[in-house]
Amino acid sequence: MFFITVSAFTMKPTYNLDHAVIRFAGDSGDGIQIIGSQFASASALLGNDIRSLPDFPAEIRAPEGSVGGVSSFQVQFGNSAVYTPGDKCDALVAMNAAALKACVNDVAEGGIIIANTAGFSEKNLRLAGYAQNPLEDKSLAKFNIFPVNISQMTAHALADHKLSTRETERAKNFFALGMMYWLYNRTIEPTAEWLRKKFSGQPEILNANIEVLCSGWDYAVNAELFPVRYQVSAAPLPVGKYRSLTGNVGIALGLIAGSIKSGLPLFFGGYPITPASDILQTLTAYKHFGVKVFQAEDEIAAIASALGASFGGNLAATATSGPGMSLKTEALGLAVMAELPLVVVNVQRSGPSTGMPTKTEQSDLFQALYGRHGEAPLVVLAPATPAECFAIAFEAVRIALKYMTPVIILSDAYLANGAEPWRIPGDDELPDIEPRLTTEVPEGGFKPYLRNPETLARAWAVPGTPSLEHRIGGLEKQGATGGVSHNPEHHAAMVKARAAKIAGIADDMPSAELCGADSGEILVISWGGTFGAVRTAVESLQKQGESVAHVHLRALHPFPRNLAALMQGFEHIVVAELNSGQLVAVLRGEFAQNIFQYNKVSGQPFTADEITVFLHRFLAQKPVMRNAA
Amino acid sequence: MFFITVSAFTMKPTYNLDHAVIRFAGDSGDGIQIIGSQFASASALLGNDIRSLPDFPAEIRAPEGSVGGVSSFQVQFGNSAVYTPGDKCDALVAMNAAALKACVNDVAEGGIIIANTAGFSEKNLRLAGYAQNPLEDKSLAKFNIFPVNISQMTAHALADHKLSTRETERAKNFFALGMMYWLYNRTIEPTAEWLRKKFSGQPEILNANIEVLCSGWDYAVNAELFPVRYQVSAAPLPVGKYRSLTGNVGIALGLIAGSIKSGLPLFFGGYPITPASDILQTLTAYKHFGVKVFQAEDEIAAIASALGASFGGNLAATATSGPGMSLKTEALGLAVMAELPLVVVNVQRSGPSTGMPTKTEQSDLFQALYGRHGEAPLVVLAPATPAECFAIAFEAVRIALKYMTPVIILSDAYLANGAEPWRIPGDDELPDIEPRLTTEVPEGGFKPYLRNPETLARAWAVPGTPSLEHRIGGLEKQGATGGVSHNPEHHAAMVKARAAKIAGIADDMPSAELCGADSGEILVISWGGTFGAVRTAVESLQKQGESVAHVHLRALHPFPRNLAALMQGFEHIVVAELNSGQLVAVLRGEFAQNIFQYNKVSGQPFTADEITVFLHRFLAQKPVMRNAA
Amino acid sequence: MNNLIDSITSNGTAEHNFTVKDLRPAADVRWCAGCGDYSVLSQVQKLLPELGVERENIAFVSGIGCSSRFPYYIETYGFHTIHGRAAAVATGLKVARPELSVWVITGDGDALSIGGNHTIHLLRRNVDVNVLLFNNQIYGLTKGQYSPTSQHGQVTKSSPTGMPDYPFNPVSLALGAGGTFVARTLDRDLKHLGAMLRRAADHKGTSFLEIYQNCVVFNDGAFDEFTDKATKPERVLFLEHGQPLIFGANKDKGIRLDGLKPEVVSLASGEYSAEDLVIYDEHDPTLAFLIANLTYNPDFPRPVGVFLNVDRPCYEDEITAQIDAAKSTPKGSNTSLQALFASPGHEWSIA
Amino acid sequence: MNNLIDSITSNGTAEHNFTVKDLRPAADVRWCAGCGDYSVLSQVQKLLPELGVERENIAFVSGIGCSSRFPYYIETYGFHTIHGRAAAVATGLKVARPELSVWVITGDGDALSIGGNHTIHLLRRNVDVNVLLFNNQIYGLTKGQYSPTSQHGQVTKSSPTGMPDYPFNPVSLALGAGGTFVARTLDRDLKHLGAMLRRAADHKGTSFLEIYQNCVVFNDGAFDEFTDKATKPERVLFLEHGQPLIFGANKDKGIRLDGLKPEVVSLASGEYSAEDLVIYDEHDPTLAFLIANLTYNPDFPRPVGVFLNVDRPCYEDEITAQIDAAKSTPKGSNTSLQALFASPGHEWSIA
Ligand SMILES: Cc1ncc(C[n+]2csc(CCOP(=O)(O)OP(=O)(O)O)c2C)c(N)n1
Ligand SMILES: Cc1ncc(C[n+]2csc(CCOP(=O)(O)OP(=O)(O)O)c2C)c(N)n1
Ligand code: SF4
Ligand code: SF4
Ligand SMILES: [Mg+2]
Ligand SMILES: [Mg+2]
Repeated sequence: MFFITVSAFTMKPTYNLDHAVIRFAGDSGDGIQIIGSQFASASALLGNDIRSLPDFPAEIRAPEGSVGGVSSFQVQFGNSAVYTPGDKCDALVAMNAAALKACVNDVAEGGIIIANTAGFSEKNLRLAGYAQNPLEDKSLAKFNIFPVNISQMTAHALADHKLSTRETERAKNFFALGMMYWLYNRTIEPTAEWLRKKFSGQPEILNANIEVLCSGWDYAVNAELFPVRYQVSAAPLPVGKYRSLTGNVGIALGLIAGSIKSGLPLFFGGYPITPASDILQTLTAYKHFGVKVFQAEDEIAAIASALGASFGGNLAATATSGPGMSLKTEALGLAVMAELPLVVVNVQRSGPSTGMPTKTEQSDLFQALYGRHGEAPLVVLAPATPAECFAIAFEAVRIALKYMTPVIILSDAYLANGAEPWRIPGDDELPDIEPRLTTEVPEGGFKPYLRNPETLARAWAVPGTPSLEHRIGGLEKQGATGGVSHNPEHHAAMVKARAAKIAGIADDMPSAELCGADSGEILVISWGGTFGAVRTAVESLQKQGESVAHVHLRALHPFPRNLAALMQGFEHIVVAELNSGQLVAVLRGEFAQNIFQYNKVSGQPFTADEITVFLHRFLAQKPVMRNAA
Repeated sequence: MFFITVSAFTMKPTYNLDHAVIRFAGDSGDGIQIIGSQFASASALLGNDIRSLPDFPAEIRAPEGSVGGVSSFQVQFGNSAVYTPGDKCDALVAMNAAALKACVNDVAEGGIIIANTAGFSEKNLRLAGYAQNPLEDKSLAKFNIFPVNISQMTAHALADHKLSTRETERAKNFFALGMMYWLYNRTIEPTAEWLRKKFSGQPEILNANIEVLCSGWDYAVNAELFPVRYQVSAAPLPVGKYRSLTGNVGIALGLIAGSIKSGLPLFFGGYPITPASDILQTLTAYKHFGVKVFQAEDEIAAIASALGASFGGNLAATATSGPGMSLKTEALGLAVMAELPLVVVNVQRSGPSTGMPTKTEQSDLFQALYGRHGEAPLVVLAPATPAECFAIAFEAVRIALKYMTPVIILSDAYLANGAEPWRIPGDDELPDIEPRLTTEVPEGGFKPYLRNPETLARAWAVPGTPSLEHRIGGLEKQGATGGVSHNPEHHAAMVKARAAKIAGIADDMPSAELCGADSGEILVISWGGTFGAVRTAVESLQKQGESVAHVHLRALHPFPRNLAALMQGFEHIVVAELNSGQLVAVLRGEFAQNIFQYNKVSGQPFTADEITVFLHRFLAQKPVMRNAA
Repeated sequence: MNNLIDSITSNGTAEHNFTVKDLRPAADVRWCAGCGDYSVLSQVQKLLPELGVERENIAFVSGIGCSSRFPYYIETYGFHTIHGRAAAVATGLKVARPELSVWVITGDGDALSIGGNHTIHLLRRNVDVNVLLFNNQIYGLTKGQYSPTSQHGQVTKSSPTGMPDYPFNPVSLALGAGGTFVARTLDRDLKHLGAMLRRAADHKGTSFLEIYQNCVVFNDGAFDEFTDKATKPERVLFLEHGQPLIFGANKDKGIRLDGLKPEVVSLASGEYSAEDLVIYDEHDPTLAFLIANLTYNPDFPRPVGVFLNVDRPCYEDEITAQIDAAKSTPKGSNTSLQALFASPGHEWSIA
Repeated sequence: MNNLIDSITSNGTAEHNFTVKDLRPAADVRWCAGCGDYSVLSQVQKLLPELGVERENIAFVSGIGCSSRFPYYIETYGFHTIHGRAAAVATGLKVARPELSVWVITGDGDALSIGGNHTIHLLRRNVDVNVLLFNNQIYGLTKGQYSPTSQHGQVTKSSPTGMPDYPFNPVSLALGAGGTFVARTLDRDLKHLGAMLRRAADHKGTSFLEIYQNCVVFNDGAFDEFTDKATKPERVLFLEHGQPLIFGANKDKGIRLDGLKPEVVSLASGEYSAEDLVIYDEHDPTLAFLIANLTYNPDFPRPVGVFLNVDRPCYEDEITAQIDAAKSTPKGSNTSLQALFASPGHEWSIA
């Protein structure tokens, strides 16, 4: 093991910042995601609160150097709570002209742009659609431009290494990372350590990458590139062990934790679809936890197999996105009717139909609540942040097993790919889960639909249990016996029982929490992955003394018991969501006609800024704003 | 041809009735549907307004003589408008004990029960679950019981005919019909004529049936069975040619009429499912109209093939029920995205899941409105009566072709199988339909998503049209060109455009019509197949001087433009529907929180009576009634 | 990770012996009198106690259709699912619980129309379940529309002028999909039916058994030719492994191959003897496909019996093996929550 | 009933000649550089002008996948539908408009995983469309999970410890489903690819053409064995109707049948000559199945070419014929609205 030496001596003034937002951008092949997540890890290790967001090109590979092929990674880090990856970047690294083109509108005025001049060849400019070189005309006047021939500097640094041109070229991302580490006062060591592990068998590559990383740092020092240096100190985060977690991995881990805590093997039936495939793929890496992953022929088979596994007494789950969710509609109805536990994850993307597979949206709420034929109530939950995907998945398992019901989790593309630090919970921070498994042979025979008087859940007798043989299915039932019946009273009673069971779960779920005073001018209600943007906006308004509060819903059906009461304290209620107004329609129907709405349906997440602006405007001219979005 | 002679001489007094409700009931093999529809036809021919309702056993054949195997046919006929097959029967013919058991609760107090004593053997009683013979104990005291050994009388009548015992036994339904014809003063001739046609090649069966029919009549006269005789005179119906129409046949004819009026061949992709199969089956009989029926491998292929045909410029349609509708979810989203004309019929049955396939319900409204992932608006219509299925299907074709949109028709099991007289429209009573087909090659090339500024419909260029080659699909689009785009603004604009197109169709649909004064205490709102029961109840309350009005919605999305205004006139609004409160939830969200609801989810249609009772109670104690059902 | 399921279910203890009587449930059997489904039910009921499997370890999974009501009529575990999905549900059940004896009950519409994809994927994966396909060449439950095994030109409720398409041959389809056990039998030949059920139960892997089943109401007599005493001997070819393909009331006819072309020859004339005939080999997919293709050929008797019987690893065993392998790695020794949450090299602490 | 469609569309007038250039659309082709999809696109573009069909009478229908973007890249009518449903959409289109030349573009996931059922039903019905199945043995668009044609044990994003199930052989599946034209070709053998496309286009009925297609990103080199100059002659068996099954760089090997068992024999030693080999007969389903089953057998070269080519009536023709027959009955002479509404014997008038 050797030591890292970098130029430590620097005369530059260091400014302290509360938060900073940086972004790396380049071609799909430029290793952007790697350096982005390294920067995020390094910041987390320094104790910052962080939120990051990778952005991949749409699903078909665009030609190298084109705007469609740009890959980027943005991270916000701060000395206090950070809720989003940030609206505007304070610093952007653009590895080529296309990356600049794709990201320049997201850079804050006066922000830093480090541009790899080697990526601004005539061909690059043409592919990016630039008539002239933006680094040379005046078009970027409002930014701080730092042109650096990163490719060439990398080649210089590796002159003594025996690497191919291609290998050399591929190392340039670490040069950029080194510069940024200096600029934001991060430490290099964790990344070096990571490289050592990753390339333990390839010492040449390892040495080269470390060399380049250090060269980037040195270059920043020696070339006196930047007039200042920034420092973001540690945030007062809860004590504990942390790791970074994306929404998709969070869901996978939450399901496995549910399996451990319930003692039931996890069965996952899935079919690949963007942006949910990662859940399936992550789970395949946990076979040693007994996780059974079945890659089915389609989404119908995925959920059907999960229902079979659930009938067999496994903890069963499936995950998909919009088009796949639509295909699962019929089988979800069977899950409701059979009253089998099942967790169904919908990682929402832009719809309708194939829509925009890599873009985020919240437009499947209606479907989750109302998509099935017949009266088919079930539980709908939504995580607020990437890391919360873990907790929501675990909660979904708990509810599914306790109440013998399917539970839909509405995640989204933004949560799925976004990462944030997650404090690893201790073993006893997670409750035990007791499934409704029964082995007792009651007098008069087993009645599969006899309900627990408190939870209204039926008992779960699984094949293999002696003397509890019985049949279940999708036909209407007589009541406790589960015998097929077309009797009008039986049907009416069962429809009510199924609805009452789900409605009652509200008593077993946390109350909605208010951020802000419990009365005032505006209550903003949001759900799902928009939490960060809305919370940031509301807190900033609160700091400005505005009478604004925020409730973020994790339970969409049933609603938290205290929601109606919370709403009563406010003059105006505004529901902000990434659709044309779905939650707002439900709330209007359930609680009060007079609720305002703020919507965006563009495939992009909210920025905190646009919500702040909207609320400012709203406060200024409250009336006639309905359907303003 | 021979003449019919029946005993014409009768001394019995004849009472004039405004309306009467009768029902035939017997085993599945007893030919009940045949005599039921004969009675209905005979009544229609006498100028009565009629509504009838067949009721079949659930889908698996129950053992002969069991309650589960009972088949029945009810008809109401009147001298003024009749809206339903009637709540309680004035007369019931029960061919066996099971039929009595199944129907006795539906007989009005003091009503007539004609019981075929041969169907009350010990075995029959046991199968029906009677401990003792109800004809012999006092249990039927509140009815007028007429025990007749119909089987034996039939055998007597046919003593001279050379028929097998089985053939003889099978003729007994006509004996019952003959009795009822006498009792209600119907003419025998139309049925005789029908028999002549049906058995033209089997003179023995023909003669036997006519003999038995006449014997039933004669028996009623000669045995002086009934103390009185009833007469229901003709209703003042609009002048014209009439036929009887069930909902399913109505839909089939409406689609074909749409094909004729638009000049586009009809393509129907279907997959059998109760209670929608009849639509597919009916259409196969109209091949000479160029109707192409494709029995697909499943409901997904059914709708997908229809989309293919629509892309090819045919008038495309598909029909199914709940479980099949759930399967069509994903492809419906494609129809919205591709903006192709398509008529999708959902003949609702009791859900969720397989539910009760032969029973009616209105619980798929939410799904029709909200079932798809993403923002996927489309048009939802619902016929009010069996005959109106024709008009709604035709209207659906008109809208689909004019606006390039899928249209969902929500029929139900009650409408599908129910029949009513339908005044056959003249050729010019139906408007011409002009599809959006284009052949013009515009300058700058064809733009498939360029919208007509008035309707917002895109143009329809079908394969085979020179120089208009283009591609469509489920990915988001740039706007007019239809080029694939992931640009946030394009998506936002297209989501709005699709919604605006559908919302605008309200201007092209009839206003909601009010039955009653335009202000008052209660406005009852209903939709779909409950029309008859609600209208009957409201009119009866109006006659009693109550301040009740009725609006029946045929358009569920978009709502009629004048709906909000209509609602404003009333103190209270009550929505009555056969689900747990779906339309009411939508209306609350859209118009006013404070709307009451009356629901039933038992697989049975509303009776006029229960609605009347509810409204009476509501008028008596208006407050605290919310969610009363 | 302890597995709750293992702790509560039985583990092959001999105590749970049962008889046909134990299989009769409370619910009335509701098929039409004379329906072919009855004889399958009774043969299955007869077979189960002989399998050496506890009653509680048997599960029937069905789709929707007349035949799919089957689970209600047998006192084991049962799941009456949705139309066409039984194979997928059964796959999940078997992967979740490999120790169970899982049976799929399905119809020609259920398995081959709406459920065709799950059926072929089940066969491809070779999940160890037994598929009983009740082929009545009609949609029974929905009252008489044609199915993908109805015959070209057949008049049904949905084909008043004749079924326009050509039927699947379920055996050929199963062979093409990679089925490892593919057989056909007749509802009215109880002995053969019983024997085929037994063979299906004994096969490790997906057993695909097509059962010609008479629907007395909507397609009565569809198989009379193959079940009527008078015609059966001439019209049915029973396949038996290692035996020559002989048929006829007097066992005087046989199937011979001319290259790859099968032909019917008479053994009566003396020109051919049993040695000239095809000796059936149930391990040969080519022969299975060749014979299966005689199915709708009126010049040949209808082949019935085990067409193919070969071995291939079962899907659920592969899954189990991969899990066992993962468990036996060093990583596999720690399956605590903390091990689950660990992200070596990506963790940090805040103190 | 007049048919608006007939009046506005072209009817095979020779005016509408077109060239490859006319087929190039405005949209950029967006497959990865080196993707096998490009060569199929260019061969199809080359073929279409030669078919004698007007450009406006050609329609491409696809599902979802990399390959399914194809319609965007060719200036004809096109419909990029949803995952797995292209076959069903194309069936509707062809039944609605039998005069069109309809092409289905699909992938191994699209056609055989989610779309398996529509694929086999299309084949059964023999709808006259041409199916081009781009088999790259991977899910390309979703970035590298295994598909039903991935190889047992293959490591992919969703099978880090090896694909647990066994693949379909698409050719065998198509044969089992009753396909009338079943063929296989290679993206990198342009001449063969072009010839097979032509054969597919010429066949009346469903043409099923499996194309081995290299995915440079997620499954690079999957077919190198069959496309690399060095190995191709030894590893590929080209099927040609009426020709003996010979392969090898020196054309010194052949396939011979021992009964029904195929074996590779050397022609070099003199023990066997071409006469001893199988003479390929593309009209024989048994032979097709036998040869198809060599597909994953490492001891045999990979068969490529037309496996089967037989005639059976097309579904859309049956539908059209039934309609024409109905139109020529007395009833068919009156298709007015009033004739539609009539219900003879069940009508009455109120005056
Ligand atoms: C999704 C869905 N589509 C259609 C139906 C209606 N349906 C029920 S059973 C059946 C077909 C039955 O035929 P088969 O599978 O051959 O079984 P059989 O009744 O003949 O035993 C159909 C179409 C349904 N229940 N669900
Ligand atoms: C209903 C649905 N499920 C899943 C997907 C995601 N998806 C898109 S393409 C694809 C598979 C692509 O593989 P293949 O058909 O082999 O095409 P290729 O990309 O390899 O050409 C999947 C799973 C989807 N779009 N829709
Ligand atoms: S309809 Fe046919 S298949 Fe169904 S129960 Fe009756 S006889 Fe059997
Ligand atoms: S991912 Fe593979 S199949 Fe898709 S375009 Fe790239 S090389 Fe072709
Ligand atoms: Mg059947
Ligand atoms: Mg592929």
